[in-house]
Amino acid sequence: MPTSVRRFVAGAAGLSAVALLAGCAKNAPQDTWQPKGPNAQKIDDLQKPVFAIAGIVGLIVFAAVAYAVFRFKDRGQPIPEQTHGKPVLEIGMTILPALLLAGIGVFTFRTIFDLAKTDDTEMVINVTGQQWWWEYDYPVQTDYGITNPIITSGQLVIPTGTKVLLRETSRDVIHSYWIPALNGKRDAVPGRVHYLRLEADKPGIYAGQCTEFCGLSHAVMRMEAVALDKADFAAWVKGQLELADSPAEGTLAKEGESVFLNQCVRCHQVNGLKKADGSPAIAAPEENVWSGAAPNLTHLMTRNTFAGASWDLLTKECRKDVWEAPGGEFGKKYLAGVTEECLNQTDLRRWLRNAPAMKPMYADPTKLGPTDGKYRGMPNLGLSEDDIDKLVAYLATLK
Amino acid sequence: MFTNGSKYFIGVTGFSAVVLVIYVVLVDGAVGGAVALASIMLAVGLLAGLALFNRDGDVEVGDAAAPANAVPVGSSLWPLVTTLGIVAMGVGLITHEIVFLLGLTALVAGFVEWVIQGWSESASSDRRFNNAARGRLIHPLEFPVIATVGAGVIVVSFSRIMLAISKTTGAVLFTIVGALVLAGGVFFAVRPNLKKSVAVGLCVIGAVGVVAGGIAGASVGKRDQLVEANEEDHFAHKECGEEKSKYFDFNSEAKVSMRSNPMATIEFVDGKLQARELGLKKLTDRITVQKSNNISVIFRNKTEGEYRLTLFYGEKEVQEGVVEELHNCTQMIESGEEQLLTFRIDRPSIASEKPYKFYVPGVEDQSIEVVVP
Amino acid sequence: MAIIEQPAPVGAPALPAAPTPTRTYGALRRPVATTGWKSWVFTVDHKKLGIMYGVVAMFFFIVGGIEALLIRLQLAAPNGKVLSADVYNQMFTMHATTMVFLFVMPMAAAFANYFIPLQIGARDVAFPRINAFGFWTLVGGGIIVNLSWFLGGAADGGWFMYAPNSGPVFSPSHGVDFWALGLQITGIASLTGAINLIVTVLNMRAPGMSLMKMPVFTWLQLVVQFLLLFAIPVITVALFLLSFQRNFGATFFDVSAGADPLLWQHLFWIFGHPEVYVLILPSFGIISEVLPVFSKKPLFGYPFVVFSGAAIGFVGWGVWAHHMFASGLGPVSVAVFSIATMAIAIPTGVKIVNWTMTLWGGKLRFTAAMHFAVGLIVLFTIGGLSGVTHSVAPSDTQQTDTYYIVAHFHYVLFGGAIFGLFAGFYYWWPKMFGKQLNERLGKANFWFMVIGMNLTFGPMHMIGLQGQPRRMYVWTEARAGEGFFNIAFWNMVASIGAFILAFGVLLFLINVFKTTRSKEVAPLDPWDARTLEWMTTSPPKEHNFDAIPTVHHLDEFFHRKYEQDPNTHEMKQVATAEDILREQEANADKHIHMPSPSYWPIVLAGGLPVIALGIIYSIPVAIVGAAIVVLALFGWSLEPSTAPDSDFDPPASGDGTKELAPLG
Amino acid sequence: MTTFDTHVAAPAAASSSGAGALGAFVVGIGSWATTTDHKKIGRLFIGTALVLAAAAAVVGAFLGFERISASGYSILDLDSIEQLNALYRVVLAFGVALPLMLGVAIAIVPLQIGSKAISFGRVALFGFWMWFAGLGVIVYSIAANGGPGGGNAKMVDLFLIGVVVTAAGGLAATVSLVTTVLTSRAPGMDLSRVPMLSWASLTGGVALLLTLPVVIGTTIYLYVDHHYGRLAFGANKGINDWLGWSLTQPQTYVFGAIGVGVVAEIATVAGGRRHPLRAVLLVGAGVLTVAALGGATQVQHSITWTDSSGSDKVKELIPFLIFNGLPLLGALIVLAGSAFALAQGKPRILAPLVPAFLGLGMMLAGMAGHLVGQFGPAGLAGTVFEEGEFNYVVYGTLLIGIGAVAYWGPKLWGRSLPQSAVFGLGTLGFLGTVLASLPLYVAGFADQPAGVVDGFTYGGPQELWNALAAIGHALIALTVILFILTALRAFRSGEAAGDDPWDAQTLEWSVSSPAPADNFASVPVVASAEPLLDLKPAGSEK
Repeated sequence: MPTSVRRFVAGAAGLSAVALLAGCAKNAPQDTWQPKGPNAQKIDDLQKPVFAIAGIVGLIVFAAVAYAVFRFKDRGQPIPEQTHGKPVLEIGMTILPALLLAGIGVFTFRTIFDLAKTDDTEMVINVTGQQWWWEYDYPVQTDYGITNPIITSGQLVIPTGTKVLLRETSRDVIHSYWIPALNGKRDAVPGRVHYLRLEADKPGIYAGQCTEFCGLSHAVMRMEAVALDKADFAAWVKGQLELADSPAEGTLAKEGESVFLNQCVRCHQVNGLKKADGSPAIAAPEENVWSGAAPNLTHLMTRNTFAGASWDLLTKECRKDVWEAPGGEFGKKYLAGVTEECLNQTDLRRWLRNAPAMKPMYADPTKLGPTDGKYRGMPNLGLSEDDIDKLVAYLATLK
Repeated sequence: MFTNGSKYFIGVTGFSAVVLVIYVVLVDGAVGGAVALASIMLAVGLLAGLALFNRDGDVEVGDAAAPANAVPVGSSLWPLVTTLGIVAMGVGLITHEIVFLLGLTALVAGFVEWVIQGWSESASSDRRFNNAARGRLIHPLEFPVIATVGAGVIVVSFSRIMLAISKTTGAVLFTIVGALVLAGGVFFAVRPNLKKSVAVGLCVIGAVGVVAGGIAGASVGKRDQLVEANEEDHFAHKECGEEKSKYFDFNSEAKVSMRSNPMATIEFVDGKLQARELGLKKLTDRITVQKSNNISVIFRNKTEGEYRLTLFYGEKEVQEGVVEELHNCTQMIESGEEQLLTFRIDRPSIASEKPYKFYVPGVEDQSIEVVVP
Repeated sequence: MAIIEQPAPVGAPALPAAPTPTRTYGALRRPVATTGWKSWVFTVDHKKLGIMYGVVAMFFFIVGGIEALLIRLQLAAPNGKVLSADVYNQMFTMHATTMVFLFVMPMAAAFANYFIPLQIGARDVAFPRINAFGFWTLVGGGIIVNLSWFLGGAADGGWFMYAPNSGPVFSPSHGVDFWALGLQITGIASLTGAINLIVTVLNMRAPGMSLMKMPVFTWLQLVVQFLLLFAIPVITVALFLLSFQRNFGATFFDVSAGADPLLWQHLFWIFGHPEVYVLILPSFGIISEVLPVFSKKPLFGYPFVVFSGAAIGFVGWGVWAHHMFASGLGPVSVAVFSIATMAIAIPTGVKIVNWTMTLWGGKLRFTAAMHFAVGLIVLFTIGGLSGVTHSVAPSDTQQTDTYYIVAHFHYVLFGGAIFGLFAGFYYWWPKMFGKQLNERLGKANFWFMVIGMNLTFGPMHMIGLQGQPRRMYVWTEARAGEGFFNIAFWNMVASIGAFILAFGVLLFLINVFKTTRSKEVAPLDPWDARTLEWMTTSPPKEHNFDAIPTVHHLDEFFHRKYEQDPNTHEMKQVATAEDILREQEANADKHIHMPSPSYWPIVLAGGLPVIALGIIYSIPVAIVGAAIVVLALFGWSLEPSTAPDSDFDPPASGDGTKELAPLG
Repeated sequence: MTTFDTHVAAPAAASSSGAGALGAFVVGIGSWATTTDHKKIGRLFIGTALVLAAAAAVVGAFLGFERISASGYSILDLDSIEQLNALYRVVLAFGVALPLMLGVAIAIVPLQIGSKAISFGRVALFGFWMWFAGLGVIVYSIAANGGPGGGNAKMVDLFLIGVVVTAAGGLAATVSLVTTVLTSRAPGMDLSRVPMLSWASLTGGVALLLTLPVVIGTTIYLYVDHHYGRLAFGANKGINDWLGWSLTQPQTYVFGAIGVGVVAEIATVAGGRRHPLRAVLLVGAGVLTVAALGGATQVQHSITWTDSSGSDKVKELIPFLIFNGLPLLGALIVLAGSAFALAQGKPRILAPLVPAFLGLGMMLAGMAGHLVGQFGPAGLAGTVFEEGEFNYVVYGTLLIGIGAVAYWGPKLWGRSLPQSAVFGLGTLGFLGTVLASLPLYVAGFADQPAGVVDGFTYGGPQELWNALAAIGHALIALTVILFILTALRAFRSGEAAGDDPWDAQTLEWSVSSPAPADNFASVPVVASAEPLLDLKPAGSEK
């Protein structure tokens, strides 16, 4: 009967489609079925059989329904006997799935505890969520050459083959840190420290996205985990520990520095930046931003993204070049940072012109009653095009 | 035509009139007495008129509606409550306003209840209906009020008891009272047909016990610990140096956040301060924490004696030219105890000349540096 | 010897007989209208209330559906511009809130209200006035929740409203206030309704109807009411804390004051998970009625269905934390809740087996209602199995908060709950309105809905597994992946599917419209049904049954119509529905008492939204609202549950007799 | 609906558990505390008044003892004596005379006039509680250095509040009582047919109705003045000046007025016949109360006659006679009428008649003394003579009350008091009264000042007079205590009384003993002033 066939097709569509078509979409950056690290692999090893079992069970049910629908359609047969059930069958049908689930349960149990282990940690990184970007700081770990804390944002950089433990917390609302290729997600809850294991097999950039609804710009709160092989990582650490140099006198960048000192340093720290009187310029975001911090820009141009990993600092071609670089070359390309010609000037300028227009934020000064006048996000600074030119020139020097 | 009663009152009226005249004529300057006599005359005259008007209240033989035939009114609590209200008001006039107000409340409540009871009983001759009518009118007011008052009495009494006795005794008492309540409940449950008098008796014992305990507790006053803590403003202050307070929060480790993965554990072992960061096995003397974020660490004292962990985290200009050091600390804890310290540092390490650090007051050379990037 | 003895000697003048009191002490006369809008607004008739529940729920279904369509429009293509981030956040928050609290729950309540008394052979619910109060409270709550659209923006924290994002700093508009207070008000409706229906089911069944002869729909609704009874207080507490935090400066979820934001999540999901069963079990009940009728067979394994329903209700309390596998509970909690969650699949599976086995060997008639019922089995199975996949906690950490979850619960709630409700519409429409919905349109309705639904939510599995999180007002091409079947493609499919689905719903509305206009009267027993509600006229008289039937069997009505031939063991029809109805009318109960309508439920319910508005804007207004409430409480309690001129004849007098419940 | 169900069966057998006994006790207390049964309310009044009488007499004895040696204090100090003096007078007037009479009347009158219940039963109950609470406040305040002459201003305030509450209680109970007599009589019982007690309750009640508001008003004035500045009434010392009238004659006659009816009633029954001159008795009681009512003029209508002319003397004489003589006349009429009743028939000596009759005699002695005391040339003003008058009247009232309890007790409790005991106690009380009062009369002539216990000397055996008075008080205390004990025993386990032990004439004896809660199943119809005699089979009249 065409009816029943169609019903079968429609009914089975869901799960079979899942099974068949999940693989059709290649290289979705956040694909949950393409693990790139041992932790994600563990999950994958567990979930694929579960999906398979679920699919099979589903097909059996659909087949049974379809058969019943086809076979027992009213064709004038007498009224069936008024039976009230077959306890044996029903008890059997209770025990069978119970056994099946018990089997799944055992493996689940093991995986849960495997993924919660912390005693094999080789490196820790503090991850702090804030509306709507991530801050990473690397506690002093001399084994990796981290003699002073490193602070960065947007892109988490880790050495390959190293068991990294993220210590997550949040400064405002609950966020969730998720790099699907490396592990499942874990919420960053204010007042608590949650940990998440992360380990990448190969160098590369792994995309992620905040997955706990965190307010207005939740949709654009993204993050990337960058895996570098150990040597490259050491180089990266070395670079990060350096202080920013002041641009040469007379350059556009130098003028940009003073714009930065006038405007940006209220919130954004650049390590090594000095005020006109020679004293260090220290940002005070806690006085201007409700959540208390703003991204540290000392090495902005070593990151490929800005504004909470929402936009690329690289032009499309350059980005593609880095992202799709083969494992061996990736480290070098990444460490090159954002060069003059690769800088995505369009988005950066748009951002400097009016940040809240690009990324919705609570930055309207007239509506900041509940936060005592503090912003949540970056306000529109009302910079002139001249100032923007200067600033871009300055920012380009922050490598 | 004149009934006997009216004759009596008319006579008294007349007598009063005569006396009034005599009095005014004969007694010098007796205005008060004259007024009194005139008042009596008027009042009795009025009564005379009334007696005359209703024929002395005599009723015809066979008048079933005669007042003499009226069914006695049911018993009532409200006269007593009203009285208590009036007396409390009177006492309140010379003691506390609150007593007066309570009295006024009781008076109003008693009066309202009385009036409604009276009204409802004459609503019809059907007692069940009358009861229902009264219930509908007054229960929506009565039940919440009684429940509130009852709960209030129990709460206040119990709180007075608990404030008066020591913490340990309090726990024991709670256990005992809980057990008794449970036992009572079981008793009632097992014997649902319990005699009313037994049930009332048990309830009375309980109520009297609680209230008497409450009164006793209130008269004893709060336990020393609370009084002292209050005097020392113990709940607000934190003495980051030597402990001056006798009482402090012994149970601080029971805080919720204690269970939510603190950033580090700092132990004071045999005179040495050492830190272990979350997720790392190695001991360290330097921990890195996020700026502008609530950070929690656990402090464990594993050295004989009472110690506290103190955090120095910079300086703050409290007024023009006056700079104050910022400190945060745990309570003094004994050896073997642990406590949580939650802090937030708003300025990065580079903003401070002296490094941020944890230390134990009174112990030199031992500190854990706190780095804020 | 006393000269005048007690008691009065014989012959003493007797007191005149007690005059019968005729006054009532309410401030208002009771409403008397039997036609026109007043007969609806002041009614306490469970059937009228049921229909009004249905109408209100349907209205909110359309509202929620429009919200859903706007969401799908925004997400059809990358960087959608239909809605701003702010409005989008409000949209998905309100879509969920509306669908859960203002459509599925009230619609289930509509069926419960209408059919529980009919199915158990009662004349009304236990507390008719409370029933009316519950309905008007729901209306008030629904209005408050949605009023925020016009007063500065709706709630924008997601229906789960996680703290601290729902706090005054992070959600500065009044939307969350309206949301929290509105839901507290609808919570009152659910709670009173639950108590009412529990008492009704436990106390007012027809003679002979033991619990195990009760129709499955009533059974599962009973389980639902118990779930509500225990779950609503939890969410009420949570909402109360939230309201206090927002309106009165409390710090229940404020980290800097030492609080733990996870408290909210626990409270919310302790309510939220049983809530899922609150949404789905009524539909299970409906198709457990529909499938046997159109299979001409009793429900396979009735006791198993009943007990698995109760088991779901019970175990449902122990699994809330599976919504929080990524919250950082610690491995032990996660493991325990993971296993518990798997366990709940077992009773659910039992139901699917039983439904399938009910079909097996039957004499299946594919009416529209049957279509929806079979559709439910299939679609819910998909939802259930995808549920099993994320009961596996590690797997869930990849899937949670992605579109995979959206797909999962829409298969459960749309494919399950809503398909069940539609089965109910088609099955019971003749009973409720005396007219039959058009079957051809009904089947078209089904096919559009089933295709639309699979097109909308099927691809979401894909989108989710490819890593698109939920609650994103835009998605970006950059992360959509490559190839044709990438996230972009599936998003477009889902959006198109949503409109097909909407068209399916539209067909239903057209069907309703057509049927209402039609003059064709439905037969008395159009489906050859099995339960008591079909033993009376369509629509039922106000008092439901002329004579309360005595019950001897499960599926009493069927057994009155059919008997087994002792020789051939074949079922033979021995009576028609008309015969049975005629017999009942001939033996009508002499005395039928019905509750009297009342003004007070709507007045009392009307005070609550005023309080809510007052809390948000100005405390004096709240005091006015409270005054209305107090006034109404007084009016209510002054009013006897029976009007004096009603035909209520108190049972044989004596001190033991009780008056009707005064609250009712 | 009531909070406590009064129809709870009395705790029959001793309950097995302590809680049960306690519960029964509480329920019992509750039923008494909320009762509107006039018999119970009356009993509450009577019982409390008797206990207070014993206490007050003990205090009187102490004060008398202090007087024996007129120098210094032996047991008490000055302050205590001031307080006790006030306490003794207030309690005897407001705590004994007033409630005892009110209690008897409330308990009996509705029965007598054939009513099922007292009018405004809850008001009567309210009256009792107000009186009780007010008296408690008074006693407490005086004990805490308040009252007239007290040193603690707050307690003086409290004393005044207590007086207001007490008087208001008396007033409420009186309203209830008077209304009953006026409106709730059985059909056929017109006012000329009401029994003597009821009549006295009506007249005495009206007098109370008219005077107690004056007490209340005055006290409120005093309170306001005392509390806010003490400008008008002379602080706490003013209390005696402004409120003292309510503790002295003729206001005390008003308190005792009902007792006159008691005597007349018992005497008639003792006479065994219908009283031929009932109207005279009625008039006598009326005259007494009406004249006493005149006391509300608050002026001591004494005769000074020092240097006045003849016409001036007449001017003084007439008010003197009206206010001081007329009550005596009324009492004399009742006494004579009662004696006449006894003389008429075949008199039986009913034991209750003894205290009642002697009590009336004592009242008369007090009244007569008052007449003398107000006679200025006798020079008795401000002497203990006035205390003697007070003692006569109040103790006389107390004796009448004892007689009343002995007479109506069987109806209220169902059991009889032993006649001999009543007889003996009556005599003892009489002796006590005479001793407590008469020596003070004598001492008064010797100018012993009132209200003080030392610093006086006069010729004559002053120790003797004072010692005798102290003994008198002690005897009264003993009488009351013995009476209470006897009554307790008799009413608990004494001889069952029967419905009509005295072969009486009024309706209360027509119902069973103890009287049922609602008195009469059907209200009897009355055709004469002695309805019970009408009901009894002809010829049974002895």
